[in-house]
Amino acid sequence: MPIGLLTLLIFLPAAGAALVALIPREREAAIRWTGLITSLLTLAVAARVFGAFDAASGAFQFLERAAWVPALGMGYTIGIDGFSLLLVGLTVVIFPVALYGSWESITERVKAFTIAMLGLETAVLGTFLSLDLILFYVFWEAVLIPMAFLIGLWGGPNRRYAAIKFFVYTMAASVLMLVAIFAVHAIGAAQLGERTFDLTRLADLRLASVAQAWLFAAFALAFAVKVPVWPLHTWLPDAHTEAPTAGSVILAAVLLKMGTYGFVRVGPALFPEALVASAPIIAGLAIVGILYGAAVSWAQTDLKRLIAFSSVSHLGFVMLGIASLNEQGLQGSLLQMVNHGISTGGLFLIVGLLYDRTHTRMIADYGGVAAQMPRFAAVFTIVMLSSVALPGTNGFVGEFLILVGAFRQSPWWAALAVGGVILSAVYLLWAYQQVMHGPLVAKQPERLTEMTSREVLVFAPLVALIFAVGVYPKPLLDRSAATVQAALQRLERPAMVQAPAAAVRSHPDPPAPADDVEAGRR
Amino acid sequence: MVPSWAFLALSAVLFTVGALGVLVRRNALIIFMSIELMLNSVNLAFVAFARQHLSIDGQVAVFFVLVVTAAEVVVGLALIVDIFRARETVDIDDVDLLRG
Amino acid sequence: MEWVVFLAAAVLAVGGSIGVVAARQPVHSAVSLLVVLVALAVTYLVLAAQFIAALQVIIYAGAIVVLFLFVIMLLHARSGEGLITKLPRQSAAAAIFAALYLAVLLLAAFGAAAPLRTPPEGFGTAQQVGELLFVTYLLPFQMAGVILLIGIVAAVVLGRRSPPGADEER
Amino acid sequence: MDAAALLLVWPLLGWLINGLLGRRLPAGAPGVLASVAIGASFVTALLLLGHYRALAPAGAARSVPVPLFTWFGAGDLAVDAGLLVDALSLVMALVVTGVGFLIHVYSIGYMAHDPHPARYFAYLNLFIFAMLLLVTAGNLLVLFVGWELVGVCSYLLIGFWFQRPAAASAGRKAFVVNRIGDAAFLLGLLLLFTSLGTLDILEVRGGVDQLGAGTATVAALLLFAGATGKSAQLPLHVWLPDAMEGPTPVSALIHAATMVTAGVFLVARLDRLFLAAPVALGVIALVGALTAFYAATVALRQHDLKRVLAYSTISQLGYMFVAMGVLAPAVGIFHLVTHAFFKALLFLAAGSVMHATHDVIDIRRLGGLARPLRWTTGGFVVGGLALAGVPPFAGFFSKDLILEAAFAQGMTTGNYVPYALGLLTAFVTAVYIARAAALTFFGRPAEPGGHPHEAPPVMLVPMGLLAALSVGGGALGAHALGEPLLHFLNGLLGIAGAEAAHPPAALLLAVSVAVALAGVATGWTLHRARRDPGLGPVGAVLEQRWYVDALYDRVIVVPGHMLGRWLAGPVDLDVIDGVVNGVGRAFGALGASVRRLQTGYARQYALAVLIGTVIILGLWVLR
Amino acid sequence: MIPLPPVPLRLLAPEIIVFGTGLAVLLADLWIPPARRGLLVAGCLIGLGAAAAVGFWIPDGIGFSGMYLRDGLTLVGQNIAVTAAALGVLIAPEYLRRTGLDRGEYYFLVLVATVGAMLMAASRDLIMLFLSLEILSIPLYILAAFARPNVRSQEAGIKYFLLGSFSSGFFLYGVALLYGVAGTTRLPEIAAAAAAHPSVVAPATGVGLLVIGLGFKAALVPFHTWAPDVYDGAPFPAAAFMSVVAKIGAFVALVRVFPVTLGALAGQWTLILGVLAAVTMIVGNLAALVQTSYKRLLAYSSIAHAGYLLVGVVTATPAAISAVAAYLAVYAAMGTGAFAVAIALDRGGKEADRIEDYTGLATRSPLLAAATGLFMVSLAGLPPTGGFVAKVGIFLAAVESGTPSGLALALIGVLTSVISVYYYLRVAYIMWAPVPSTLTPAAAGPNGLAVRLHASPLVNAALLLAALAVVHMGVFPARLTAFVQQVGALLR
Repeated sequence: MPIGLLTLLIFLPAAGAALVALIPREREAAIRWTGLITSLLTLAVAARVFGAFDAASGAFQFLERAAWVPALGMGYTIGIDGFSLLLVGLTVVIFPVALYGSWESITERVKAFTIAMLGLETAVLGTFLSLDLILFYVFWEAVLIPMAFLIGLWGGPNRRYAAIKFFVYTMAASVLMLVAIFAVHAIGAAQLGERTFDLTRLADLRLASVAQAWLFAAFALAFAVKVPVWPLHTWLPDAHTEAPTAGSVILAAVLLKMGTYGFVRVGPALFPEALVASAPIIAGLAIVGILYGAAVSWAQTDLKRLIAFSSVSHLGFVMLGIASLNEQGLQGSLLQMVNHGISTGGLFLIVGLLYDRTHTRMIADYGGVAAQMPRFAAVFTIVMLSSVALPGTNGFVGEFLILVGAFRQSPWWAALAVGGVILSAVYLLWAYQQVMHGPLVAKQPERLTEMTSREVLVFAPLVALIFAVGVYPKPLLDRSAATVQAALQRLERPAMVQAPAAAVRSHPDPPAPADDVEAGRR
Repeated sequence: MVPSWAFLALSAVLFTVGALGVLVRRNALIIFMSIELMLNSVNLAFVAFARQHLSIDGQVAVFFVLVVTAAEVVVGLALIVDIFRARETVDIDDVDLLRG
Repeated sequence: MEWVVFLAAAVLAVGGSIGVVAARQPVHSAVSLLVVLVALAVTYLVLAAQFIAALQVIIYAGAIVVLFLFVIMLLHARSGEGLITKLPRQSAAAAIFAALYLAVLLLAAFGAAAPLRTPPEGFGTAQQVGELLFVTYLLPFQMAGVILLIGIVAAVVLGRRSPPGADEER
Repeated sequence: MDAAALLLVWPLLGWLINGLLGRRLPAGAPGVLASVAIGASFVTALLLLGHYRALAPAGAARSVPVPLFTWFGAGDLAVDAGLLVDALSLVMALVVTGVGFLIHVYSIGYMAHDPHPARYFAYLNLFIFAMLLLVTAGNLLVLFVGWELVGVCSYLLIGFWFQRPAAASAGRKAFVVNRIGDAAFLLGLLLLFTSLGTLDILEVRGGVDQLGAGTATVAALLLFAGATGKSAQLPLHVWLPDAMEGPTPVSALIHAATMVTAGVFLVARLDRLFLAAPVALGVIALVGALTAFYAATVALRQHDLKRVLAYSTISQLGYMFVAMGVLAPAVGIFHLVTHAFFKALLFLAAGSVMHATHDVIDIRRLGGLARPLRWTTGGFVVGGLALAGVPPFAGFFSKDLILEAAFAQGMTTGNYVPYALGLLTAFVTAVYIARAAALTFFGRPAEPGGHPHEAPPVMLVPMGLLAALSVGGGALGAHALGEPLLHFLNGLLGIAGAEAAHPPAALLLAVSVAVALAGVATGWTLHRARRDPGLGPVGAVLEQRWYVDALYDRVIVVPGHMLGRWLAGPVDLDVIDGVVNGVGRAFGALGASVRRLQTGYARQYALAVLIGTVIILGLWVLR
Repeated sequence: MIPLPPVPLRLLAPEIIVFGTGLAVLLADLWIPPARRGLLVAGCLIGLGAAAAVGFWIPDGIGFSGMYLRDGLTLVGQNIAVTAAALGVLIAPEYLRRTGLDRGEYYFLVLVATVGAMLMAASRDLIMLFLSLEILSIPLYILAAFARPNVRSQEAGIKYFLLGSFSSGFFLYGVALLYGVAGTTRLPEIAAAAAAHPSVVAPATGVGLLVIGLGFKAALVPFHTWAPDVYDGAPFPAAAFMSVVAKIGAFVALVRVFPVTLGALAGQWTLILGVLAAVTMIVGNLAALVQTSYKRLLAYSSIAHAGYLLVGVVTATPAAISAVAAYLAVYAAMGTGAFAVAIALDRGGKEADRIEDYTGLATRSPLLAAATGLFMVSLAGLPPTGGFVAKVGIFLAAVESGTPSGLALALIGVLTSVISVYYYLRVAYIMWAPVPSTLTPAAAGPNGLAVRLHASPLVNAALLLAALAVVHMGVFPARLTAFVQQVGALLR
């Protein structure tokens, strides 16, 4: 069987990790380059997928199906649609950046680090591309291990606590999802007469309202912890604070998106009724998160913690968009997932860059850095303004779409959420001023050297994306539009008997008889 | 004829007394003898049931219990002797290095 | 008549068992155990299990108890129990739960009991038992042999003189 | 008309070149480059004006959309990035590029000794770009982009000397306070979009009739709230005085002539919407009048020359809003234009003073500068007279028209409050500007020594041109000349309604002149020869800006930060995370207690077996 | 003359091969010089391999007066046991040589215990089951005490022995009661008779006492108390072997007795086993949470795993008991593997039984650390390892059974798995964690004693095999899940 493009995409980093494992650990340069080149190759494969993606279709594309564990009904089913495409794109961009950005900050156990990062990339891509629920869960959990190690081994002084908290907290929530997956499977076996975890098949299920409520609650809990939705967020500041720069970047940029992705991937497909019913709750928590995260950010003394709480706030927007359950809200959420990845990833890289020089994350230890590092100041300004969602940068369009979506559901949602728009300026500008402006504070100012050309290269793609997405987000929005519409269509008719074939269409060219049977069932 | 419940009751009592011995005594040898008591009460039950069903299988079972008991006695007494040689005690409560 | 024999044996057995459990000296326990074993052999006779009764006396009383006594002598027959128990509440709890357990066991025993019928000729004879043992129970019989072999190996392993210096704590 | 985009391209190019290559350019190049870019924009604007006048004969209202590209869309929302060329946008573009050009040129001199000219001019060009985007946007969301971008430029330029904590804080304050207004603006846009399904300005203007009265009022008020942020009206005015921490040309350009007028522009841009919301109009007039009066009184007792001017700006913006509120948007725009001239002039003169005195700007420490700084003094006096509304200076014409419109509105509605406050403010205005001029330029120097020197020509020439405009700018709205600007702007609504009341124009004119002259006279008399009466307790209140800033600090900023710390500490760490860690600890404790059961005593283990047995069997028996 | 009964020896072939190998090893040990003891290991492996292979060739059937049953469960259970034994043999020599315990009896006892487990898988009769249990148990008692006169090993032996005999008494009483109820000890007939018996208490008590006997072997709470102490005191390879093989024997028997044979009495044992499963999962994981000894950690972990396995037994659907078998296979690999790591180390000549002894292992032996990490991940039930697939099988079946209790057990199972993640990953973490400056593991461990690494090709082979198995069963579990289907087929 020829290897499909998506399979290649998922396992290319893993293959790179295997290659790295063969390199003696003393040859750090070779290890680093292998890692970087692997991630760039992955980017190239993803670019190919991005180019060949048919934006007009809301169905899964590049579908691959193979038997995996037939006895238990698990299959290797992967595919890509508008939801996954954007996040895959984000992932493959962020990983090379994070790897290259760690060139000098990770000097110990480079080999293990590179293997962990590449393994993580495979797991993340797998999560975004799996259509089989167990496969999805496998990748979902597999993400935890390398990430926990990234935090626990290359992290700050309190890394062990943070790594364990991250792992146990998120896993505690995910295992309930696993049980819910089993339940969906069981109901599927009873209703469809077919033992399967295939999301595209299970989408034909007609779950009772009560079942939907409970099962969705289990799924939602897993996703909400990952996002994290207030008040399930407390693992995040610790994880972010202790993680090495690359870990924080990946965590913020990609891992948190797994939660939001989960909502849009599973919610409309399996639990349309429950999703609609719980939208006000999700929105309420999202709004609390927006305001709470922002307010708490303002009170932080540690830069990384501040950015971590800003993530809580920003992801509140994403969740609000999802809870809006309309085209603008969902589109905005998807775009904002990408945007948050770029902006917050960038912010963590910025803190990392400072930390590399001064070995402190405390805001009070900084001041007047801008005068020492003007080029860095420019980058910081741009990234910060992108995080503030300044028009012209990437953050704005997403945030606006989300607000439009929210406003349509209830003007009050938008009115409250707008408070976050204000507060994000309050705390980010405050932090920026404390660090960059005023008289020089650093104990060893000579360490505050201007960005190296490598560091410029690290930030270049992010800055370019900040402006590109800000000025012309259409290519992204166009590619997710059809998928969003298809998902919303499912919500409109909770009685899912005649689900639109296009939306849940699973195989492009199934053998004719089977197709007839399935068409009949649909 | 003595009804079978009488034998069974006797067996139950003996088993319980044996079990009690295991729980309250500290001398490993006495504990071990209490275990023998328990096994013997089982034998009584087997024999009583064999009589009740008029099937010999119960009596054959006693034979096997006997064999197992014999082997266990070898193992158990060897262990107790060995421990005594090392610690100069057969108080089972003194054997408490491993805990937690 | 049977009742008398049974009751006598039962009293002896229960008394002996209490002796096993309550005796200060292991030797007394062993002797009490012997009493129990013999008393049980008597009940086996009442239950038409002549062969088993014989085995009981020969193997249990003759071999096993002797082995116990041998070891008791070897270990200087000391009680081996310190004066102060480390588990003060153990006995009380044991008594309570043993009583409860006995209650359940008695219930079960009465439940399982059924009226007795007169045994056929030759019931419980050595021939009958042996026939069953070598025909129906052929495989278990072989397994019993394996168990005895294990016992021998155990004696070898556990009785071997330790290599010098090996008896310190790891 | 498609060339309208060029208007934006020049400053954008200037920004890119200065921003990316600035540090490699020769020392003087950034300023020249930036000025040329804005000059080119100005010329483009002039050409556009000509073109537009050819397209639209005098008196005809016409809007020419210039579509560029589809920015983004989702569902029924489609945002087209496009421009809108009409009288209003042309006037604004001309003011922005014209005044902007002069100030760029002035900056070459003013910033000659600054180590980072490239950064400065890059920001300035970016600002012009953003401002042009704001005034020419064809879509409200694009307008909002410009709106926010000018805010960022303002932030960057106020904090240009970021090593000074005051400057950095001022920049941040400006941005944050503006954000509050922007949030309201954004909500207004959301309401408009959800009600009308579009954000295209022409479509919104055309669709106002479909809005219910309530929706229109709410939308109008939200947008006006946005305007109060950008245009520093009560209650969001607090950032503007602090913004004076930035380089003075920036204060002139951004915080006097152009950006702060964006709020006024916004109301004019959506005149139809506001017209459909009479309640909102009343609010606007009232807020404008109150702001005008409040800021003027505060300006009476400020000692930093630039702060006096800043409060003056706030006050004058109040006038413009009064004009908007009393259905005279064209007049408001007229005042916007004249104000741009004379306030820019005043600021540049103040900058010249700083240039001469090495950044001493406290008028109590100045005095007697008239002799060494002849040209600067002249410029300041001209600007001051224009501000005071003394005929025939430009400010007189525009301010008088506003008061007239306010009076006319009073005749229709019976509400003369805006007019009365406006008149009172006119007096106070004359007083404070006379005070500022008297203390700064006349009398003997407060601190002898130092040799103030006049600014170089590159600074004086722009001042001269602005002085000329401050003198002659009134012609644009002079009745005798047929009010050419108002005529040109007649696409704006409201004028007809105001004129219908037929106010006693001549009488009002006389009163205005009398008040202005009286004010100047009072101010001069009180502060002649460097006297500065404190005005007693009232003066103290005024000096403390009516304690508004202190109030905000105590009621909003400090409690807000405390709330944040409370949430971060007791709530987040102790309660929410406490529960999480508590669960972890509970499991640890449970584990430890389970572990303690493993005592090491075999007898106890046997007891456990027995207990387990009894429980298991008991379960059955009891069942 | 007594007519000669049919003796279908071919049914017994695997057991005979393994036992024969054991005898051969025992005898060969007498004249093989100590230097060439490797031959013993080779012999064991050949014998075990042959037994496993032969198993596939023997058709199913019943023999020996209906006492011996060869079916899918027998084949699967025996082959898992044989595999576990092979791993157990592989990891032993290095340790035994190091501690001066290298004697042929060790291998004999391992092989005989394996025979016991194999016979448990084939028992169709309670007497035979009892004898099999003893054939499994008695060698394990001796193995626990194998390092005598080491007092810890002795203590392990005596505790295991006394408690084991004690619980044997209960088991036997259960057998007697069921015999009393049914008049026979053949399992299928007992099922029929017990269901029809007028008294509920008698058969129920009998069944309950069987649970206790088997539960003791399987180390179900509250019959688990011996396990931590015994594993702790027993020599490492013995602990590894007994933790695995006892579990295999006990669970194959539990499956055989309860779901397969006494399915008709499900009402009598479902609740009990369900409660036991829940308590076992909870207690095992909680206690493991606070351990500092690697051995005790694994002991409690093995208790916890018994809880998960029991969920499958309780669920008693075809999918569930298949999953139990699959779980046992995975556990044989990961359980032995986790113990085997410790064999490659020692601290100052003694067992490296503290978790902290593994500090910085990754820098000294990355592969060893990687293998350990893998086993920990698998034990924690995380993908992409066999441990995950095994847990999915069990809990999926529990949820699919559609009963509230199944759902509840699955929930308890996954949540306690989360607890287990904490202690497993602590071990994995410590191997990669930066070494505190006060402590250089290469030079001196805690106590100032050096933690040394012993490279042994056999241990490495065992680790490699176990690791490959764990990964293979995690990534491509199709073959395993297909193989164990024949267990589930017994219920259909």
